Amino acid sequence: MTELENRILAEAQRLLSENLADVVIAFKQADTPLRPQPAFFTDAEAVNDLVYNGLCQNNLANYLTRYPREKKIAMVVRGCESRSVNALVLENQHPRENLYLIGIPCEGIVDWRKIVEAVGEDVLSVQDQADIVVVRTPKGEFTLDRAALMHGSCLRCTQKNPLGTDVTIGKPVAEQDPHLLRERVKNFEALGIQTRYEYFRQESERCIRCYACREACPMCYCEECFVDHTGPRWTESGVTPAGMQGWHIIRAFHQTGRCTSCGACERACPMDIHMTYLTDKLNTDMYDKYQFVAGLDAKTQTPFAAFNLDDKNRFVAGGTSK
Amino acid sequence: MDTAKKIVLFQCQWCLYAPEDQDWVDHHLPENVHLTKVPCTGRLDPLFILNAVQGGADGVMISGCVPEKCHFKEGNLSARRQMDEFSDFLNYVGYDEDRICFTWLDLQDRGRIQKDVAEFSKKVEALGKSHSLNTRSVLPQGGAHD
Amino acid sequence: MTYLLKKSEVNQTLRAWTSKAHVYAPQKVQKYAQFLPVGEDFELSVEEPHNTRFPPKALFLPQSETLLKYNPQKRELESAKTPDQPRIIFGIRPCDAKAVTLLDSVFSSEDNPDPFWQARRDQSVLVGLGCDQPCATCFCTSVESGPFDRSGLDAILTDLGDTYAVEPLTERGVSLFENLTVASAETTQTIQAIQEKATREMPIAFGREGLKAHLDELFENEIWEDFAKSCLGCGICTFLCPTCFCFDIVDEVRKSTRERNWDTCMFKVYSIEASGHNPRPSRRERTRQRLMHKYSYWLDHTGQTGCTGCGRCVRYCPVGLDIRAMVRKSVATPSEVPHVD
Amino acid sequence: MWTNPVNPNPYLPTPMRVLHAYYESTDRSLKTLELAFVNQQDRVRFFEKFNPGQFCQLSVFGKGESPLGVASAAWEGDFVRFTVQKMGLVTKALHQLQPGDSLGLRGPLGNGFPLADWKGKNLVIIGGGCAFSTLYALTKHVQHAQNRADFGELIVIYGARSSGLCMYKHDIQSWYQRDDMQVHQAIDVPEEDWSHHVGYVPDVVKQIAPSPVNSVAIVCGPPIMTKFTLPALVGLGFPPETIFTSLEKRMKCGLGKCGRCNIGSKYICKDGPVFSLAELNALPADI
Repeated sequence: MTELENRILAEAQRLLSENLADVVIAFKQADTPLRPQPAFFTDAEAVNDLVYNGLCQNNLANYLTRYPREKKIAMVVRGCESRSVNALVLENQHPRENLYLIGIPCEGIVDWRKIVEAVGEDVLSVQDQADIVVVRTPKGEFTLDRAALMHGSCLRCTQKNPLGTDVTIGKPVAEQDPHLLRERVKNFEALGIQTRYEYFRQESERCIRCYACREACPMCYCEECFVDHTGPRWTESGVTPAGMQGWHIIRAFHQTGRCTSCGACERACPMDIHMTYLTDKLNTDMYDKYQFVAGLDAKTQTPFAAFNLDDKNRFVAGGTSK
Repeated sequence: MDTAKKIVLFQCQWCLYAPEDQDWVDHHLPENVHLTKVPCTGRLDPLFILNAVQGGADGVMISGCVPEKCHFKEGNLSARRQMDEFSDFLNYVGYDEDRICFTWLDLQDRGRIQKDVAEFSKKVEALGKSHSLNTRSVLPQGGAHD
Repeated sequence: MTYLLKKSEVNQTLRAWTSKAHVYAPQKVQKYAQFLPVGEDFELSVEEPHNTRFPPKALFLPQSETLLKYNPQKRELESAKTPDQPRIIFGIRPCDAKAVTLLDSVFSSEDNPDPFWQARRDQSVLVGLGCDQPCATCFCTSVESGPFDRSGLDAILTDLGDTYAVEPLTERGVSLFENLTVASAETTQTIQAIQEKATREMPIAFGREGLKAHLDELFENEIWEDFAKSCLGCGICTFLCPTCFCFDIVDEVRKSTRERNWDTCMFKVYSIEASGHNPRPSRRERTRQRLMHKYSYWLDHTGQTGCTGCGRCVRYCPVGLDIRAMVRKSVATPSEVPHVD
Repeated sequence: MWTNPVNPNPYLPTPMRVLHAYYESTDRSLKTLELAFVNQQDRVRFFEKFNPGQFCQLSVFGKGESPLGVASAAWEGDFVRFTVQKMGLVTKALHQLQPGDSLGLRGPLGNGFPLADWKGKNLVIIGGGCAFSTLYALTKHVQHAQNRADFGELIVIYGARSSGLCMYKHDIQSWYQRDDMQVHQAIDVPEEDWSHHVGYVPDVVKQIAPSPVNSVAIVCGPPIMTKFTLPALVGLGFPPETIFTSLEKRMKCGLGKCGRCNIGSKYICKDGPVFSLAELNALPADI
């Protein structure tokens, strides 16, 4: 157990034994070496299972909406998760006073797919060390450069340190250039409209409509999703271009001003579909147009919840856009 | 008929002040313009636009009331934010934003809708047929309706 | 009789088959392999020691399929055509082929055969590729199958380095591999040794002895709550599963068709009734349904487990839920047999 | 290279036409449709297999299909009757149908009531709400002169929330005149001019206390009614093997393929919808 894990564990035990939390949401080692599992500790004794490392790929804020409002929830949060929590609190999904955030400055999530690419699918164990990741396989042991294994979203992360936590464990880490997200969007926009569509078409074509992206996203908590609505039916239900493209466009658009760029959707996708390039665009626009970044606090309303007489106006005579 | 570019017009039912303008929209729109009336531009869901685009619309036109003259006070203002972003977003995934046109009509804009529709039609004509996001086969003649 | 097929000649063989049938073989899509039609220009991708990510059940039960069309002129419904093209499926792994035979019990049932499934089944020849190096997530030997299970296959290949050993298993299989070199007795022994070694060395993931009865007794147990806690409720495990077959039927008005799409018991909308009542309202019941269907209910229907141990659900679960571990934990949980009144 | 015999498409509905369509309840939530077959061979095929207790998938193209229990007996004529409660997309569309309109039907599906096993027995038919429709079919079947001698006593207990929601009013009214059966109707709360029972079905059953001797009880109703009626019958001494009920579930294919109506090792559409309480007790509590 690492020192960091020990400190999280101690905090979790304290919260549970002092009755400061009904549940501590963190990670435990799963039965497959590449993916630690979200864990829900309600008993100080059971916390020994707790793990924390770069392979913890889920956004734990996702589980917040499963609990009734009066539950006192303690949760391990990294930068993106703390932003998701803020966004959820803003949307009235849980009262902040019933939350206890154990912040962890994040070194970036190790993308298990990149490990698989490097060593093959058979992995016996993984050790996440400071700058390297040691992977044991039946073929032998591999030492990989951690930086090269980072998930795409983490490479562009603008908030590695958690925000508004009740306690922070670990040393703060240096934040990255906040323009990395914009750069990606601008590069994609420069590709030309045909190329952009072709890329979107190919990505959405692989969709199997398992909705893992939806279920992995903390902000997708609607009681009924638009794709499940039957009267009227908004999109085709099958794996048809209309259905798949419609799903990806609207799913992303529903996240406008809400998405915290955590990349959980992309990490959950079984078909390796790139999705964050869509939400990155929306996030960039929200910043450029309204200087808004989702989840920085739990008070500022999202741009779509408000409007201004001075908003950009393309409603002009003769249908001239822009 | 096959070559005429398909335009879907979403019209706020309050935006045309002159009865003859509404009459023109209701009964004399060019054949390639399909009308969908909405109670307010604020009622427009991105899905409306997307369904039009997926159904093969070569252009989408939205006509609404000018700021501060919305029948529902502020519907048009929140629509402006959303629709602006949505057309930016569609452009990002590959649907030319020039194919989406917004027009705000005021009390003195008598007869302007005709001009706007004509101008937009010309522009869409020049842009040609849109292929991106056109993924939903159109209704066969006499086919089942929703 | 066992034959030898040089790996360097595989592409050529597949291409030659295309003159008499549609040939499907695993090919790379992005970073994973998927069964795709063999064309002029194709690259076989069987290098990974395991099966394709998207299950080949889709070759028989496509994820979306038209069942009937509405003819607006005649104002009546017409059946969709059943496929009538002969097909050869090359490189299917034994777990996936066995899964197809399991699904036969559903779709080729005597009382109501599914014509679409039936047509595809009748016209397909399955050339399997045995797994000489099963992966860590595989557990076929734990569920009445094995890395060289012959169920459902017309021929099976064994990897011998630069050659495949071909064992035709049916007449259709024989007809595909004519004019090949016959393997020597010595080679045949080597093949057998490879097959036995692969089978023998696979660890047993869980014991099946009394499993069904035990699971049935655990129906109301809290372990399901435990499993469901981290479950996202997405459809990955069931959509990638080679034996999951549930589907939904919807009318696509704009296309004037009635279609069926894969569906999954993991979704809330799957079981919700018109009245709003949902017999499986939470992830607890849904997770239980998935596992119980495979490890208990299938046994009542076919006498076999409805899982072939392909390991896809284990490999791709975003929260690392492992069905093997779920079964193991169930086994370790003592059942409190309810009193029957 | 290889040929196959093409099976008929079991998902293809047979064309039907609406003969009569009328509201069954004063609040217009229940509508009865009597459907005629467009093709004679379909009619023959249907009645060869039909048995009270079975259901059909009615389909309105563009809306989808909805499983509905058959509410008529074969001897009533060349039509099939359904009573539709307006609930979702399809049932709403079914409510809009007028005489002469066309629609599709797949069926009969499911097992139906095990009439052969019930020969010589007294029947206690207990229904509530719109689920009474299949029991109406059963009663009509038993009432026919050719079938009546096959069974002993016939008791019908039918409850509805209010008198306005009582179905098949005129016909049921005429049953009181019959000497070969007993009818008990009940509504939940008292109403003026209501001369029958008032109260919930389980209580009415306890009050009437039908004898379990050489009897079978058939219960169809909303889940809450069934839940309390089954133990009431057990309390009256009915063994679980003699209590039958019809289950409802979300269904799609109706053929035991789509997996939706699975409970334990059973598919409600194929192995049901009629089960005895003994069979239900053996199923996991997943209903």
